Order: sequence, then structure tokens, then C-alpha cells
Amino acid sequence: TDLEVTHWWTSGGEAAAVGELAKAFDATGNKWVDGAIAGSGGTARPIMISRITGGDPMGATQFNHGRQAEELVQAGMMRDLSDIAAKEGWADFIKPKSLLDSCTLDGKIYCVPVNIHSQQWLWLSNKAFEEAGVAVPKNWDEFVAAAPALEKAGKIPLALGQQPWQTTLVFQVLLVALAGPDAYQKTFGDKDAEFAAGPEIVRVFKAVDDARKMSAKSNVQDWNQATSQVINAQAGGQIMGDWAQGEFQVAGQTAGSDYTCLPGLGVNEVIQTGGDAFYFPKLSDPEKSKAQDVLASVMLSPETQVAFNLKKGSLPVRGDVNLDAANDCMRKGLAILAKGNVIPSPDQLMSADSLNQVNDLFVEFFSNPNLSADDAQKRFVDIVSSAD
Amino acid sequence: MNTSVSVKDLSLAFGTVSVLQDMNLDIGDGEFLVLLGPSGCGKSTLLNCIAGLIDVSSGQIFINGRNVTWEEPKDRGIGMVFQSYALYPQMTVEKNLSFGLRVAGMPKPQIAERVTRASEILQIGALLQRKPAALSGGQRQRVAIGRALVRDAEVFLFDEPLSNLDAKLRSELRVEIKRLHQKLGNTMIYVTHDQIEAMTLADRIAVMKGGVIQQLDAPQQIYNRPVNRFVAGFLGSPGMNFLEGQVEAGGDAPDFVARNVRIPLKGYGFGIKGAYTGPATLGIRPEHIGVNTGSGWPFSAAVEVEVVEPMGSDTLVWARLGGQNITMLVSSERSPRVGEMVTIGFDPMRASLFDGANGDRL
Amino acid sequence: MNTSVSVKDLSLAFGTVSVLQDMNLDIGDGEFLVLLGPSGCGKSTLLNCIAGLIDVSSGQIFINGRNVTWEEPKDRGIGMVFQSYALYPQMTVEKNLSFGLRVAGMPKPQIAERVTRASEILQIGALLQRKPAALSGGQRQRVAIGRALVRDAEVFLFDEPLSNLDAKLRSELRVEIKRLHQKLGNTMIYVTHDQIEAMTLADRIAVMKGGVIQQLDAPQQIYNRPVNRFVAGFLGSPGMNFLEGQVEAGGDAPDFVARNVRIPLKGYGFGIKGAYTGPATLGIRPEHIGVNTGSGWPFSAAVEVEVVEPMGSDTLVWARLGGQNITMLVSSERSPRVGEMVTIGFDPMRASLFDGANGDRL
Amino acid sequence: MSTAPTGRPNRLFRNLNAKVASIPMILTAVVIFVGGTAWTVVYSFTNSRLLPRLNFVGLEQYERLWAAPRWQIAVENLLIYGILSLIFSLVIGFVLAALLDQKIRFENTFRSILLYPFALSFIVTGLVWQWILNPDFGVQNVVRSLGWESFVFDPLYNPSLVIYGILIAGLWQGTGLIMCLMLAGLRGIDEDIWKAARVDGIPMWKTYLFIVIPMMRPVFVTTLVILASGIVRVYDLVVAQTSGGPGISSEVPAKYVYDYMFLAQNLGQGFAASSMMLLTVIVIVVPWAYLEFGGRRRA
Amino acid sequence: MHDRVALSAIPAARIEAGPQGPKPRHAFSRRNIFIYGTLIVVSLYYLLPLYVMVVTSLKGMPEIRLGNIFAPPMEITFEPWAKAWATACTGLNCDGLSRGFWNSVRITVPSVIISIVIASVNGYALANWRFKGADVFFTILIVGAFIPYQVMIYPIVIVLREIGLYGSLSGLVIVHSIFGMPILTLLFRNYFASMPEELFKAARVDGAGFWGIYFRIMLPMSLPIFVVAIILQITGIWNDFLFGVIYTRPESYPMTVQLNNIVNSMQGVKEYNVNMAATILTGLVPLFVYFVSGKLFVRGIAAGAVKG
Ligand SMILES: Nc1ncnc2c1ncn2[C@@H]1O[C@H](COP(=O)(O)OP(=O)(O)OP(=O)(O)O)[C@@H](O)[C@H]1O
Ligand SMILES: Nc1ncnc2c1ncn2[C@@H]1O[C@H](COP(=O)(O)OP(=O)(O)OP(=O)(O)O)[C@@H](O)[C@H]1O
Ligand SMILES: [Mg+2]
Ligand SMILES: [Mg+2]
Repeated sequence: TDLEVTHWWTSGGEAAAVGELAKAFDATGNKWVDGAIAGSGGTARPIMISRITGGDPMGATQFNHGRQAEELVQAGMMRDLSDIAAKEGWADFIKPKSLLDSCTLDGKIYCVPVNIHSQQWLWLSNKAFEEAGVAVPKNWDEFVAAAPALEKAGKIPLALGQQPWQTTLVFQVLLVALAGPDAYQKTFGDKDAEFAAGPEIVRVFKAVDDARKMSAKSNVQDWNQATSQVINAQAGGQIMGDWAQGEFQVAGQTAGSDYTCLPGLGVNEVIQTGGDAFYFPKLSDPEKSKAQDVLASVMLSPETQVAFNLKKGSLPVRGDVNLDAANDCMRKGLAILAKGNVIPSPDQLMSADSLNQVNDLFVEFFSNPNLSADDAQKRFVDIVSSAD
Repeated sequence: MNTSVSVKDLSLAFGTVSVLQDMNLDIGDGEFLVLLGPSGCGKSTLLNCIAGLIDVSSGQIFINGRNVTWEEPKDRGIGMVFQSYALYPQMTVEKNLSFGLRVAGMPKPQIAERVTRASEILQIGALLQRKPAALSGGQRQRVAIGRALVRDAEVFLFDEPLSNLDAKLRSELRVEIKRLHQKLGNTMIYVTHDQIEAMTLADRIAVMKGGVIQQLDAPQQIYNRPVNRFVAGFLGSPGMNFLEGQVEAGGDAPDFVARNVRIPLKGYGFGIKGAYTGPATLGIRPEHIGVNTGSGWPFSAAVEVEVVEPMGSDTLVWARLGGQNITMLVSSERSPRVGEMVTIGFDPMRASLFDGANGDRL
Repeated sequence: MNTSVSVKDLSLAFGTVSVLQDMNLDIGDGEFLVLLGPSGCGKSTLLNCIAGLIDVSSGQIFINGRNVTWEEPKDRGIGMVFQSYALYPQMTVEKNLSFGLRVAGMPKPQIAERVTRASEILQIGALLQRKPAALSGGQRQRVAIGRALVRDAEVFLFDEPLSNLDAKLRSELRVEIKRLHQKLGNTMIYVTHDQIEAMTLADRIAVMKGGVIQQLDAPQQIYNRPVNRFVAGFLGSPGMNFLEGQVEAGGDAPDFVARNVRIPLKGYGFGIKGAYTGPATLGIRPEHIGVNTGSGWPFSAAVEVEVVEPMGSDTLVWARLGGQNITMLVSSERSPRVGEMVTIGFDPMRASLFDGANGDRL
Repeated sequence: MSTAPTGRPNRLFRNLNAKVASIPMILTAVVIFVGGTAWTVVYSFTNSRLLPRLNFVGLEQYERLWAAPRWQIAVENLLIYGILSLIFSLVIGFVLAALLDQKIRFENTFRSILLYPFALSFIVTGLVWQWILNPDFGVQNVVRSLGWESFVFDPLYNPSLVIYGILIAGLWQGTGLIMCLMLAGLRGIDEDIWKAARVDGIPMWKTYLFIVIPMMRPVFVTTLVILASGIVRVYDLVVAQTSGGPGISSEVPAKYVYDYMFLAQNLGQGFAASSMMLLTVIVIVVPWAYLEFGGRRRA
Repeated sequence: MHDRVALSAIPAARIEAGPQGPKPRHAFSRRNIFIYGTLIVVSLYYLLPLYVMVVTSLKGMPEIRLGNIFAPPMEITFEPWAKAWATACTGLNCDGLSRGFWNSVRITVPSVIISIVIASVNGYALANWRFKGADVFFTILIVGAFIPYQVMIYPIVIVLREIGLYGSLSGLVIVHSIFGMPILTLLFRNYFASMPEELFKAARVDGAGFWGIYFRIMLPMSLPIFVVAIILQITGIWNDFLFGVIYTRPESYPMTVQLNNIVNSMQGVKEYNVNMAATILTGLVPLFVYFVSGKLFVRGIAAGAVKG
């Protein structure tokens, strides 16, 4: 049966990863009809939602798991996957458990998590530091200290794309790394405005201010353009999620020798368990529903998980798969995962609306040098206090 | 004479603007009626109402005894010719002529026959395959008439059909329309604001002003005995002379006095209201004033010639009488010179007297 | 008389289309010259050349003795009035009048003075604050004239200034222009294709056809002794009658023969080429034909009246002579009836004879 | 002789065909434009998130809207962009049309050149200009490589200039059409007016300024409708060129609406913003449209 | 030019000294320099982006990274074009723009036809067959031209869902007709209103009805305005991205969606040459339409659009 799957994975590494899913699904005798929409979730999501609410749903669709699809589920437009989940024992092998929790609403499972993405990484170009004559830093502070040397060598210390979500990401990563997982939980999870106004966060804003200065010369829009600055040794480093690794791979670079990765910025080694998930809209055609079941289980099968995540540069959602092929950085991630140093993604904690406001704030902060760290923090406190 | 078109208590308003008021008009079978009036007086509007192109506000319209007030234009048995010809530019003359018949689904041989007949009558047989753009103004107008002709309409409506043509063509086509009417004998209603056309063509003329018919009568009657000052001034070119003054009691009949000029009104046929004294206007046509033609006139005076306008066969002479402009039409051969003193005179029988207040004929 | 405007060997072509050919024209100081001719004959083009709005292809133009061939319109000392009025629609009448002066940097009091004078002459003082859209056609035309007036131009150029107006207004304004000319004494060049205007206004008329002046003469001269058939037919309304036939040797003078009608040409003044025999056209004006006026005519015949067109003071009578249409103008009072037999007659002295081949006067 | 009805036929059935033929227009006007707008306004008073829900929260969305710096920037940008784009489009369009109207050679060629960008979508326009204005590849780079090292021209990367960078692209795309409209208008001016002005000795530019332009009012009205409706909706151009960046310095209201409706999944907020846009449009346009198209019958 | 020899041969020539014949005009008069200078400079500015697009699309990636964007290609390669047309990837589909081309055609043709049919009939009814209330609807329509598309996306989704056309090609055609309606109706209304009313009356007397007059009298006379409408609609619909992507399914995505996918796909370093080639390819159809019928376009606008 043909099943249309919509997603916004169109970059080189991403498309290759999707290919693995499609291959596995096609192998079951069904057919994966690819409905890729380029341009990040912002472009793609309205189209997906329109189609679902417009009564012309696709077979399956990507969402960041978390609260993005909550209302669609509540409106009864998504299929309940509890039966097949129970049959296949998803609860047993999906790790960390929080992943499945965020697919669960009122005790029923509505989505299939396919990977774990962590944002808390600092990617460094070994060659850039070599040329600047400083050692490759081992944590954020060393990195900040090395910035003048990089600049002197004509390099941008920190590469940063101008898209709003990237600047927010920098803030979140610095928050988790410098203030620790608890501070993260307090601000994003508990929406504790008082805490957000406190000294720990002041320190975070100070660091964000540093990042702002270091990235002032970074003149690119897309995250992968920033990454390629690191790859080309034009920039010292980039704070970016593990998907950046795919770009290094495509460029033929090796972790350790060509580039260095510092999870948690080398300070607090934690991993955010956000990631992508697939949802299955309710369809009238029973054949298609059957195919949806097949796709759901294929996505979680150990082989697919390995193949998919190796290409995507993310971590599998199953704790029980063999990842011998994984590289240096991925192993670091797996290790952290094994230790259980995980935090939920902001998508799971805060509504898209509030996150958008946070986005707006940091976009403005990074583009407007006159907005002081103090003022930005005040505005952040406002957002936290009214967030839901 | 049977009535062919009959308009009963017709009123028409566009929104709040009333254009026609309680109009009644009976047009005889085979009559040539001309609607004459200044621009904006509602002539076209009346014609459009008769044609069914505008919905009337109240009243009724009968054509050949049939109440057609709410019928479609095509069902009224009328043909219409417009000022701008309104030929369909993308169709050949033949197509233009036959369009209405084709729409009505008439069989082809019959259409061909009618087109041939019309084009013979109008002598446009040679033009049948041309498009309107390749025709001269006069030819276009003929085609437009032909379009009404082929419909075998009982009533022809013309809305200023000649006013886009130059003087020469106009006079030629005027005669043709006259001939056509003599040949066909249809009822024709003809709108114009050219009084020469009205005079030459009409059996009866209806002079309109502000949506009201002022006078409905035979041309000569209207020309010689206009019912009011408006009608008097509207007809005639060069226009009637008007002298403002007073009617005062005189010798055996009242006199008309304008400043220092006293004109005896003996012989003037006062209307039903009888003799009158008070402010009045005396109207006299330029061609009814004699210039240097002896002293046989009941009234005569000496005036100085101010302007001389030769107009071909005749010459218009301007002078002042009682402090007011007065014009006289004389044969070009006997035209006086500017500055010359001439004796003018006229017969009050030929003049018209109008009430100074409302302009009605006295 | 000094020449005011002088056109020497002027030729003009648009691309390959030659519009004016080697034209020579001298216009006297204070003269009123009318350019008359059918549409497209190059009247406007000639006027535009004089105004400097079109570059001539060859030749020269002098105004008041000054060679202005290459000068800008504004420096030629001309004022121009256009058919479409060409008023600046968004300016008040006053602004319209004064705009050119203000642009030229004339001091304000002087501008005001000129505007006042012009508006007095033209009696538009009450309209000064209105915009053109709020004026009637005649008022607009007056403002357009005023715009030329304020410029204190030596030469006024009029391009069909009245042809957008209705007949009544046209005749009124005609007189006004005539008065204006008498008062100002400027040279005026006036384009029209209306022959009544030409006849009434002109000191001299230049009749044009196809870019060539056919005849340049005083109106009566042109009316009575047209140099060719074109000029003869172009002037006069109702138009001249033309009878096609032959000039044959006759008794003491040649005869003109059309079918069965033989018209003795005794008294006809042949031109320089002298007597002629061969195909020819005889032209005779409708008002020169007597109807039932006794038998004193050198030529007379009995004809049947076919159509009668009453035109107010006169009536046009249609009949056939020698198988050809002929019209006569009679006083309305003595109009015959259709079908009546009447005796017509005319004096060959009054007729014009044209060469059957090239139409030139014989 | 038939006894035709003497009474007035039912009003509804007169002109029936015209009414039937207008059904698409009536439906569009009523269902889509009025209905859709009303629907949007109603839901702007709710706290709808991903899906529209009738959970009224009063003016909350509007309060938040006007407190949001992003919205303020968006409105400010639209004002700058709108006013400048109106002025420049009209001025440039008119000047170009006036130049083309001088009976010049190669008029067709010039006109095609000026008009072709209009055939391209905003996406394409945005992309090309993004590239030309890119300091690393585009104009700045070229000028620097010619030896003028300190030359800076990076409007799209300078928050205070970015809206002008967008304007450059917008004008490039749109002035051709405006020029065409103006040219058509100029061609409709009576030749005699030009001649009268020349005889009066009025210089060319004054003739344009004081006589011709005021005469072209209907053309300017049509142009204004086309321009203004485009300006209010400007979205693709910004997204293709800067995605609202750097930061939020090139945000525009239409993008705010879109982002809130679909990205932030806060339909209520998006609806509130679009209702604000609508309100502005209605306040400006309705009286005008009524005067222009409603009240009077055809001239 | 007149023939000087012939002229001087005329013995009776009355030509006097001083200026004669046409006023001499220099090809390089200040006026001409100003006019042509301005036009040429402006034209260069307008052509610059096209030039950059073409030049870039013919370069290889290394050359782009090195050189400046205005430099002509050292080595012309058509590979980017081939890639953009046939092999550029979006997700798993690697058949470039070619897939979208026919979709665009399939969307554009019916949308253009239907939207113009509707708008022309509307304009005709408004101009010639006014009925009570027509102006109200028309005013609403014109105001509708100002409503941001985004506002209407949701209500239209609901409407289309209710009538069961969501996701189908007919649904998209309806959407294009709706959004094309205000401006097109305005154009047609103005055009038909500028035609002589007497023509319409003559046809009524001849017995033609609403449709008869429309098809047999009005249509044959409206070529100029139809050209304008067709051009506007072809460019508008061909270039549309938002509706194409929201109201259809992936198998019928138009070319612009493909373009967006190619351009926005994040494949490491952006392949500018492919992007530019794709951009030109996408714009080719409307560009072609413009260059072929630009003259008619101006004439049509003059004939109808600008009459208020
Ligand atoms: N559609 C309309 N709406 C409003 N008023 C109208 C309409 N048509 C005509 N009128 C008005 O009705 C009056 C009569 O117009 P009508 O066209 O009948 O005049 P007319 O006598 O034919 O004039 P003309 O000699 O100029 O043709 C005029 O004042 C005109 O302004
Ligand atoms: N700009 C032009 N280009 C080419 N031919 C022209 C141009 N202007 C006028 N003509 C031609 O020159 C001839 C004379 O035109 P002109 O306007 O002088 O005629 P006219 O005598 O004024 O006619 P009308 O009485 O209709 O105004 C016409 O045949 C016309 O077609
Ligand atoms: Mg009328
Ligand atoms: Mg002329």
C-alpha cells in the first residue's frame, strides 16, 4: 500500500537517513511516498496541519515530539497507537522512557519517536585553533579565552546562523551547561520567574553576551552554512545540535582529528532527549491503517534504528541496539545517555507559543548590540512568568 | 389614423432624479414624429423607454395596441438606430445586418433574402463583406439603418442618427431617411436636437424641455406659432429675435414698447386669454424683417448695421433696436454694408408675443 | 497691407507620407484667414507648422517679417485655440488664463490686469474661480480663447474651435469671434471644415484639398466663382447641383446638353482658355434656380416635385432634370407640393461649368 | 391582440441571468471575504492554539499583540516600506514612463527590460537580491576587490538598513508594472494639452507636474490600489530575502501573522494581528472604495 | 528628408536667407543624452540580476566561490541546468524541477481559464447589467484585494473541506479564482464600462440576451483586456507558492514548490549555480509570456485598466 509521509528532512544527511526509513518500509511490500517540504518545520508544519484539518491527511507525518501535535491529538485526528505499542512492547525498549511519555496523552500513545537529538554540543575546528596558535579548548571558558587569538588570526570565534531558533539554542545550551540541568528544569519546566531573575541566570546571560560578541562577524543565515565555516576553519566553533555531525561526515572529516566535539560544552555533560517523532493521522481506508501499523513498527525495528541514526547523526531510541559503527562523538553521547544524564527538550516543557517568544527575545538580543544582558534577562523573566 | 405607439402617464426617475414626468403621447400609424429638445431634456430616455432598454418607473407603453411595458426590447416589434451607429465592429456588414435574425433563429434563406432586400433599399450591396471600420460615416449610418430594416419592425426609433456626420452628409442622409419613410410607411420616432432635421423630416414635432413636452404639432405650426418663448427660441436658425418690453394700451390696439421704440400690435392674434398689458417679450424671426423694402410695413424703423455675416445665399445683418440686438436675413445680393443706415420693418401678424413672467404665448 | 504671416515653399511629410506640398501663403496684417477643407487635407498640420508645434520638412515661415522657422512656439507671438479646448482641467479658469504668464515670470499685478481685461472682453468674469469641468461647452471655448488673448499674441490660430459645440452655440460664438476680431484687429488664422463658419468669418478663405491650396480668395468670390468642381461642391449648403453632360456647339454660343435637356450657355463667362466643347459638368446653386417665377429665364423647364424639405424660412424642393437630381431653394411660403409640376429656370451667368476630365472651371 | 401582463413582474426575476452569472462573485464576497473575515475576527478573541476553538478570552490577544516588540517592529517596518515603496514606485514609475513617452527609439526594448522582473515571483526576486547584496559575494565584495577596501554595502545584514535592502528588491520587481500603468495613462492625455502648454511656453517638467499629473488621477487611483494591496500583503519578499532577519529587524505584519498562526501555533494571536491589519485596511479603504466604486453611476 | 538638389533646381524658389527646413537636431543633444542615458543606466540596473542569474548558473561551484558574481564564466557549464531540471533532490525525490513543470502547467491552465471566465462575466454583469446590490458586492471584493492571504488560509481550508474539494486540483483552481477575482473583476468592469453603451443597447434590440451579448458582442471586442488578464494570471499563478503547497497534495506540487525545496535544501554549501538555474527555469514561462506579449499588455492596460 502506498503511504505518503511528510517531513522536512531535505539536507544531505537527513535525506540519506530518510532513505533508510523508506527502504525498510518498501521492503515490507508497501510503498513510501515521499512528501518532503524543504525549509524547516516552519514552512512544513502549516502545510501538514492544514492538510490534516482540511480532511486530506497524509499517511504519516513528522513532528518534533512534544506539544506540537497535542491539539491535533485532542481533536481526535491522530491514530491511537497504544495497541501496537503494547503488542511490540515499546515501553520496554524505548530509552529514555521520557521519549515515550511525550508521545502519550491520557495514557494513550500517539507517536513513534525515531531518534534522540541533543543540542548541547560545541563543535570545534582543530585546524582553526592550530592556525591561531592555541590549543583546542576543552570547555566553554577555555573557548572564550581563546577567542582573541582566533580573531587575530582572522577567524570568527563562534559561527552562528541568523535564524531565530539558532540563537535560542545557544541560550538554552549555555543555560544547561553553565547553570546545570536543575536550573533548566526550574526555568523551562517550572516556569519559576524568581529563579529566572536570580544570579545563576545572570551568569548565563553574561555568557550569552560573550557568544554574541564572538559571533558578531558571522554573516550567514542557515545553520549548515555556519557549520561549513567551522569545517573550512574559517570559524573556531559552533554551538549546535548533533545533527551538525552529519555535515562533518558529508565533508569527509573525522571526529577527533579534524574536529572536536564537546557535549555540554565540556561543563555539564547532559543530553536533551528531544527528537523527532512520527504521527499517524486517522485514515478512512483500512488498508492504509494497516500500512501505518507496519510503518510504525518498521521505524522502531533495531535495524532501521541503527541505519537511520548512523546517517542522521542522532542517537537511537532503543537502548538495545548495536552501534559499533558509531563514531567518536556519537559514543560520547551514548555514554552520557547510558549514565542517564538526560533532560527533556523545551518542546516538551513549554508551549510553542512561549518558545516563540523566547525565540523572539534572543533573535533581538543577538541582532541588537544595544540590548544589554540585564534588559534581556528582565524580558526573559517576563516571558517565563507568563509562559504555559 | 390608428395610433401605433402610445405612451400613458409615463414617469421615469434615476434614483431621486426625475427625468420624465407624467408623459402622454400618441403616435399615429405611419407617422414620422420628431422629438426635439436641448441636451439632457430626456429625449433619449423617452426613446429608451419605448424600446424597453430602460425600465419605466410608472405608466404604460403600448405598441400597436399591445401593452409592452414589461416586454423585452426584441419582442416589441421595434428597430433602433443610434447616434454612434453602434455597429458590431468585429462583424462584417452582412453579419451586422443579420445578427438579430440569427439570434432569433430564422432560417438561412430567409435571412439572406431580407439582407438582400435591405441592402438594395439602402444601396449598400457592395459593402456587405466589409467591416464597419472600413466604412465611411455615411455608409456606417446606412448600415445601422439597415439593421433596423431587416427586422421588419413596425416602429423605427432613431436616436440622433445623423449628429456624428458632417453637414454635407447630414443633409444627404436626411433626404434618404425621408425617402425611406415615404417608401416603407412605418411609424418613425426620431430624436434630434437639430431643428433643421426636425423641420424637414417631421409630420409632427414634439418639443421637449426638462422631461415635459412643450408643444406637439406640425412643423410649420410650431415654427410660426410657438406656444412659448422656449419653443420659439429653440426653433429657427438664425434664431428668433426677442425684444424685451411692455405691452401698453395704444390706439385701436395695444402697443409693444421697448425703450424708445413703440410697435403697434394691430393685427396680432392674441390667444384665448385675450388682450394683455404688462411686461412681455416680442419675438420676430430674422427672415420676417424686411430691410430697405419700402415702407409698406405696419412698423418700420431706421437702424445702423453693426455686423454683416454672409452665409452663402443669404446674409445675416446685425443691428440694434430699442437698445437690443436684432438680426435680419437678407439675400446676399442685397446685403448692406457695416455702418450703413437701413430701414427695417415687419408685420406684427408675423411676430409672437410672450408673457414676460412665464414665457407663454399671449 | 503688410504681410503678417508668410509661408514660403513649405513642405511637410510624416515619414514617407507627404501632407503639405510646396505651400506658399501670405496673410495680411489684421486679416482673418480661414483654412477650409475636408478632414485630413492638412489644415491642422499647416496650423501646427505655423505655431511651431511640428517641424517643417522644408521651407520657411515668417511672422511679422521675422523668420521663425526654427523658433519655439512661445517665442513666435502666437496664441492658439484648440478644438478640444485643451484647458488644464485641474486649474480654475483664472489659473488657466494666467498659467503661461506666471511661468514666464510676469509680475503679479500685470497678470491680474491682463486676466481682467481678457475676462471682460469675453464676459467670463463670473467664471474665474470655476474649474473647466463646471463650465458649459461655450464657456470652455471662451476660456480657451481667453488663454490666447492674455498672451497678447499678434497672430491667433484657431483649430476648429467650434466643432465640438451644438449648432446654436456655434452660431453664437461665431459672432463673438467675429466681434473679437473687429475689436482686436489681430491677424487670425482659423481652421474649419464647416463652410458656414468659413463664409461668415473670413476675409479670405483658403480652400485646401490633399495638402494643396485649391483657391484663395474672398468668400463671395469663392462662392460664386469656384475654380474647380471640388471647391464648388465643398461650399454651399444645400450644395450646388451638378449636371453631367456635354458642351456642344449651339446657336450664338455653345449649349450644355444633358440627356434630353439642352441648356444654352449664352452669357456664361468662359475662363481664359475660352470656349470649349466636350464632356463637362454644369453647376448651379439651389438658390439660383427660380421656381414658378415667370418665364424671363434664358433657360427653363417643367419638372415634377419629388421631395419637399421645409427648412424653416426656406424649403428645399427636389426634382429631376435630364435624369439627374436637382434641388431648388424656395421661400417656405411659396413651397410647391410633392407631385406638383413646376417650371424652373436659371440664368447661365450664375452657373459654373467644369471640365469633365479634371474638374477645372471652364 | 394579446393580453400581456400589465403589472410589474417580480423584481427578483428581472435581470435574472446577470444575477446568476454573478453568483461566483457574490459567493466569494460573502462567504470568503466577509465570512472569512468575520470568522477570523471572532476567533481573535479566543485563545485558540493549533486549532480554532471558541474559548473567549476578551482582548487578551490584542493586549499581548501591542505589547510585543516584534509586532511594533513589524508595523514600523511596514510603514517605512509602505510609504517609501509608494513614493518611489510612483515617482520612478512615472519618470520612466515619461521618458519612454518621448517618442524614443527602442521603446519596446526598454519597456520589456523594465517590465520583465514583474514576471518573476517574489521568491526569485528575494533570492537574487539576497545574493547581490551579500557582502561576501555581491556588490560589496566586487567594489572591495576593485581596491576600495573600506567600502561597506551590506543592507541585508545591518538591522537598521535591512528594510531598505528589501525595498531595493521590491522596487526592482514592481516598478515595471507601475511604469506600464503610467505609460498607458500618459498615452491617454489629449495631444492638444501638450500643444497648448508649448504655446504657453510652459517648460516640460512644469507641464508634467502641474498639468499632466493632475489629469492622470484615475491612473494613480488604479495604481494605488494595486500598489497598496501588494504592500499590505508583503511577505514572500521578506521571507525569501531575510526571513525577517537579521534578528527581527525586517519583520512585517503579514509575516507576524503567518509565524504566529503556524510556527508558534497560536492562532488566536495570529488572528488578532490579522484583524488589526484588516482594521487598518478597512479604515483606509472602505470610504475610498465606496466613493470610487459604490456611490455614483458610471460616468 | 527633402531633396536639396531638386529644391535648388526650382527656379521660382522663394526661399530667403535664414533658417529653413527642419530645425537641426543633434543626435547627441542634451535632451537625448539625458533620456537615453537615464534609460540605459536604469536598464542596466534592471538587467543586472538577470545577468547575475544567468552567469552564475553557467559557472561551476569552485569558480563561484572564488570569483565575483559579476564576472562572466571562465568555463561555461550546463551541468547546473541539467541538475536543476532533472536531478536535484528534495528528500528522496531526485528528479529536479521537471516533476513540477507539468504540475504547474496543469494548475496554471485551468486556473487561468476559470478565473478569467468568472472575472470577465462578473465585470460584464457589473458594467452592463447592474442590479441592486451589485455595487455592494463589488466594493467588498475590492476591499478583499487588501486582505493578507494568510488571513484567508484557514477559513478557506474549512470551506474547501466542507465542500469536499480540499486537496484536489479543483480546490486549488477555486482558490486562484477567488484571489484573482478582485483585481480582474475591476479590470474587466472598467473595460466593459468604457465600451459604448449603445452597442449593448443595439444588441438587446436585436434580441440577444445576457449570454448572447457576452459571447457574440463583448468577447470579440475584448482581446486587449483578455491579454492583460491572461498575462497577470499566468504570472501570478505560475509564481504562486503558498496556495500550491497548502491546497494540493505532493504529487501535484507546482514548480515553485520544487524550486523552494531545491533552494532551501541544506546540502552543506549552497549550490548557487543550481539554484540560479532552477530560478531561471522556473521563471521561464512567465518571462516568455511577457517578452512575447509585452506590447499587447501595455495596449490592453491603456484600453481598460486605467479608466476609472
Ligand atoms: N443612467 C442615468 N443615471 C442618472 N441620470 C441619467 C442617466 N441617463 C440619463 N440621465 C439624466 O437624464 C437626463 C436626460 O438624459 P437624456 O440622455 O435622455 O437626454 P437627451 O435629451 O437625450 O440629451 P442629448 O441630446 O444630450 O442626448 C439628463 O439630465 C441625464 O443627466
Ligand atoms: N503624426 C502624424 N503622423 C503621420 N501622419 C499624420 C500625423 N498627423 C497627421 N497625419 C496625417 O496628415 C494628414 C493631415 O492631417 P491633419 O490633421 O492636418 O488634417 P485636418 O485637415 O486637420 O483634418 P481634420 O479636419 O480631421 O482635423 C492626414 O492624412 C493625417 O492622417
Ligand atoms: Mg440623447
Ligand atoms: Mg484638424
